[in-house]
Amino acid sequence: MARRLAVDVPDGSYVNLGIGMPELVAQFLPSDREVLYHTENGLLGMGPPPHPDGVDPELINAGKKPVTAIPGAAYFHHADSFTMIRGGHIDLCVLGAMQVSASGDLANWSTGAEGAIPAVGGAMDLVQGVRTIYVITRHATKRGAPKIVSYCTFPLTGRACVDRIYTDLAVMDVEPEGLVVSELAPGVSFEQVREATDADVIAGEGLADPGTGKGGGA
Amino acid sequence: MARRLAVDVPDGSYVNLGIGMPELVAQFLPSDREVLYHTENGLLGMGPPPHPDGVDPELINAGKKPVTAIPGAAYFHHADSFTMIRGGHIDLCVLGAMQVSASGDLANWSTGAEGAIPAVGGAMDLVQGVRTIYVITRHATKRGAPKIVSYCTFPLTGRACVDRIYTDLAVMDVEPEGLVVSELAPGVSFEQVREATDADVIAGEGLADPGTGKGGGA
Amino acid sequence: MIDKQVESVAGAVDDVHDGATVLIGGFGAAGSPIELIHALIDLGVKDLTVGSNNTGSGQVGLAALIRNGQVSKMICSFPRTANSTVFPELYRAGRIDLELVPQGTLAERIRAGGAGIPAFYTPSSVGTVLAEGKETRRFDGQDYVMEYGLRADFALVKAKRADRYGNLVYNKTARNFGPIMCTAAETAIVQVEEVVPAGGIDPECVVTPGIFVDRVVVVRQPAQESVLVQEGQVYP
Amino acid sequence: MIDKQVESVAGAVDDVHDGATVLIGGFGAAGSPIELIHALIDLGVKDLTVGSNNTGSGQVGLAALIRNGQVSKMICSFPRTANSTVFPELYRAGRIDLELVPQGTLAERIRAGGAGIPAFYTPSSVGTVLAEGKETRRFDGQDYVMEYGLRADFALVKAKRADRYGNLVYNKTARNFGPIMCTAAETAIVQVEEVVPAGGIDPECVVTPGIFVDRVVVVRQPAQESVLVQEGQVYP
Repeated sequence: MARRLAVDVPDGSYVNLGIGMPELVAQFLPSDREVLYHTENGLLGMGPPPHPDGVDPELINAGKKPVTAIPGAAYFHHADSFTMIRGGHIDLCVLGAMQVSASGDLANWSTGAEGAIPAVGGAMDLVQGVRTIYVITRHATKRGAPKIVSYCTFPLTGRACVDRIYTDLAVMDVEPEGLVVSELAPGVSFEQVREATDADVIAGEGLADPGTGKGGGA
Repeated sequence: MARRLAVDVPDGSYVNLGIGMPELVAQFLPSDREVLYHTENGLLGMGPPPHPDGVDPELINAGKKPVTAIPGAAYFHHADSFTMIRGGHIDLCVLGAMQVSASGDLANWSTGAEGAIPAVGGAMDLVQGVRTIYVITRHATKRGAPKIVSYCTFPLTGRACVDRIYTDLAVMDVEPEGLVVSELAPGVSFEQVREATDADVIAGEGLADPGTGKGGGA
Repeated sequence: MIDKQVESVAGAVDDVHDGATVLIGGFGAAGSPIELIHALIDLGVKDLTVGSNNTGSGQVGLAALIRNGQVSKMICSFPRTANSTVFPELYRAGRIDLELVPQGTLAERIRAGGAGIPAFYTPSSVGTVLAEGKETRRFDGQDYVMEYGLRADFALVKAKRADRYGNLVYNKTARNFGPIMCTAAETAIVQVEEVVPAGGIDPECVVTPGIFVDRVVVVRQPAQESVLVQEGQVYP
Repeated sequence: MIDKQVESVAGAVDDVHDGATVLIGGFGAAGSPIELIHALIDLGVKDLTVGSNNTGSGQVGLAALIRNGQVSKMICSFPRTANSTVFPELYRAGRIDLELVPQGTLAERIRAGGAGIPAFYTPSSVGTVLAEGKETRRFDGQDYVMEYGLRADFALVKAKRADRYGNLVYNKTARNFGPIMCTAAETAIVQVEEVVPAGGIDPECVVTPGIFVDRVVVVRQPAQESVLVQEGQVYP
């Protein structure tokens, strides 16, 4: 999934990768592209993880993991960092999801369960401020419950904020007419996606034509 | 006036001096005090004017005149500079006046006359944000009109913002009960101040007793 | 490879269009991007709304742009300075509009515009004519005026040094409005004295991170407005 | 002579009082002012309202302050992290309050508090449970939530270097909330690794101008929270 998504990261863009699976995208970026990574704790120009000998506990990413800074990086405080986010300066944000709805609502911060410790971090700022939001998630939970749904039942992170969803089964665009499946994973049929999704899905134009290199069914 | 006011600038304070007569205060600061001067165009730790050979047109004060920066100075942008002002971080601001009222209203930016070019600069931010506002002004205009008045007729810079007024005749505190004359200029009587002021004035406690070194009449 | 440097000042501003809103850096003569403004004069675009602290002085830079009839409205805090005659004449003649804003409110509006804040409350101007017609509101017993974030199509800014990512440092009090104006414009255009390799600016000392900058053009020895005015220069 | 340096961490915090609101810098373990927090534990003040992005980890620093029962309310964006068990336990037991705020809103509220802005509008959290009970308003067809500026009695911040005026520079991503928290506190208390003579910090590179700082205390080799937690340290 991360590999597939990485292909769609535009050259020269400013990108924020959420904690967890989204972080994997960086390692799959095609080598002919230059992308600047923003981490909301205060660094633009984040590089790969450091060699174990070179860890600085004061150089970390939003997931609190040690990182590096590329030549040409900049450090800044939190108000400036969220000026970048809220002000629409970041081109692309990749986030994980607990649920995504057909209209692009995202739930990724809380199950709303009794006794859970709610923790939101920067997710609500990112979904409102960043121009393009990609979600990367398995199509279903470990227990088999659909994560792509008609309506989110978990507390929302933001309404109508997701532009595209990358799962282990398909790539789907959130369009005014609904969820459009633009691409299927190798060996996956549109029917499988339809069954695994708790919302109506629409077959995208490219799907019927394996010759485009974008489609291809079972 | 500037010399008299300089005595009242607290040691260790952060001070913003308005354009014109207020700027003169710096040269009279008692030599045993250290004060940090803020200029709203983006410098804290402003020093005296430069030697003519050392003028940098990009190092100026709010009056657009060349200045210097002391060791330990800091440059910053306008939003940060007005964070200092609006956020209440500056201890003292000294401003000129066209009119000051008995309740501490200040008019110092526009006559409101037809055809005049209104220009306010940072005055409205300073009077609202700085903790203590001293006004330094002649007691009357060149034409003899009182500048200390019951009500300002010129457009206001701010309401009830002035704490103390230093004129060529007296020092006056703006108190809840009215304008209290706390000090007279050498050779000036309380009666003279009363006549030159277009508002009720109250004799301060120290005035009657020349022995305090603060009073002294004609 | 990301490289925001463009070849010429003319090329840097060539998509500024009639009717555009343009933020122009500088406080008095310090930080005024003279060469970029002169490129706007050469371009001849009209009906501009310009946000800048002052209105220029003499017959160069912003004052020349105004005199040339290219500006229909100024948003500023102090539209007169020594040697500033161009704006007052046009204003009295009713040929240019003025939105007068307290300096700190102007700065905060620009900062808010860049930060995605549509509106905020400030104590500045409460009880004055500049608050007339504006919404006021009381918090904790004190009155505040609501002001709107300010965004623009373009910003013209002068900095000292850049790298190819557009990271910027400034010179002394020429910094003034530059950093916030870069954040509030769809397209931020910056003239610098030099471009250094990536890593040539200490990441701890970057004042404007490159994400806020779209184009960088080198003007190795920029004119100082104050010097041009002293010399009596006229542009074009 | 202005000199903001104080002798000891104990002396730096000795006027923090029961019921005080305290902003504490740091994001995760980076920038957490461990020694100042431990001085608060030694001081034993109670009923604190603490604003900080997280709730600490392990049994040191902020987590230890909470475990010690000194904090009655947390204002934060992410009250759980790896190795964070103290806050969740007290929260589930109903022994500590939580005001959960999106991270960018927390930053902007602190920045507004320091800048004399009582309230502002933000798109963050619109349409979510975190906007419930909050005033919303539409600008240009989009909904926004009104949020209030946040001020505190004290800020505890970790920086790298100071001068006697309190000018500060930070280390990498340990900068995070420090600069804005210094602006929003009545008394900003900062621990640094060293104090250099006035002029020892380039005025172009000052991150926090000294006007926002009240006290500076030297902790030459500050503990790193992440290291203490790895080692299983417990305070006191």
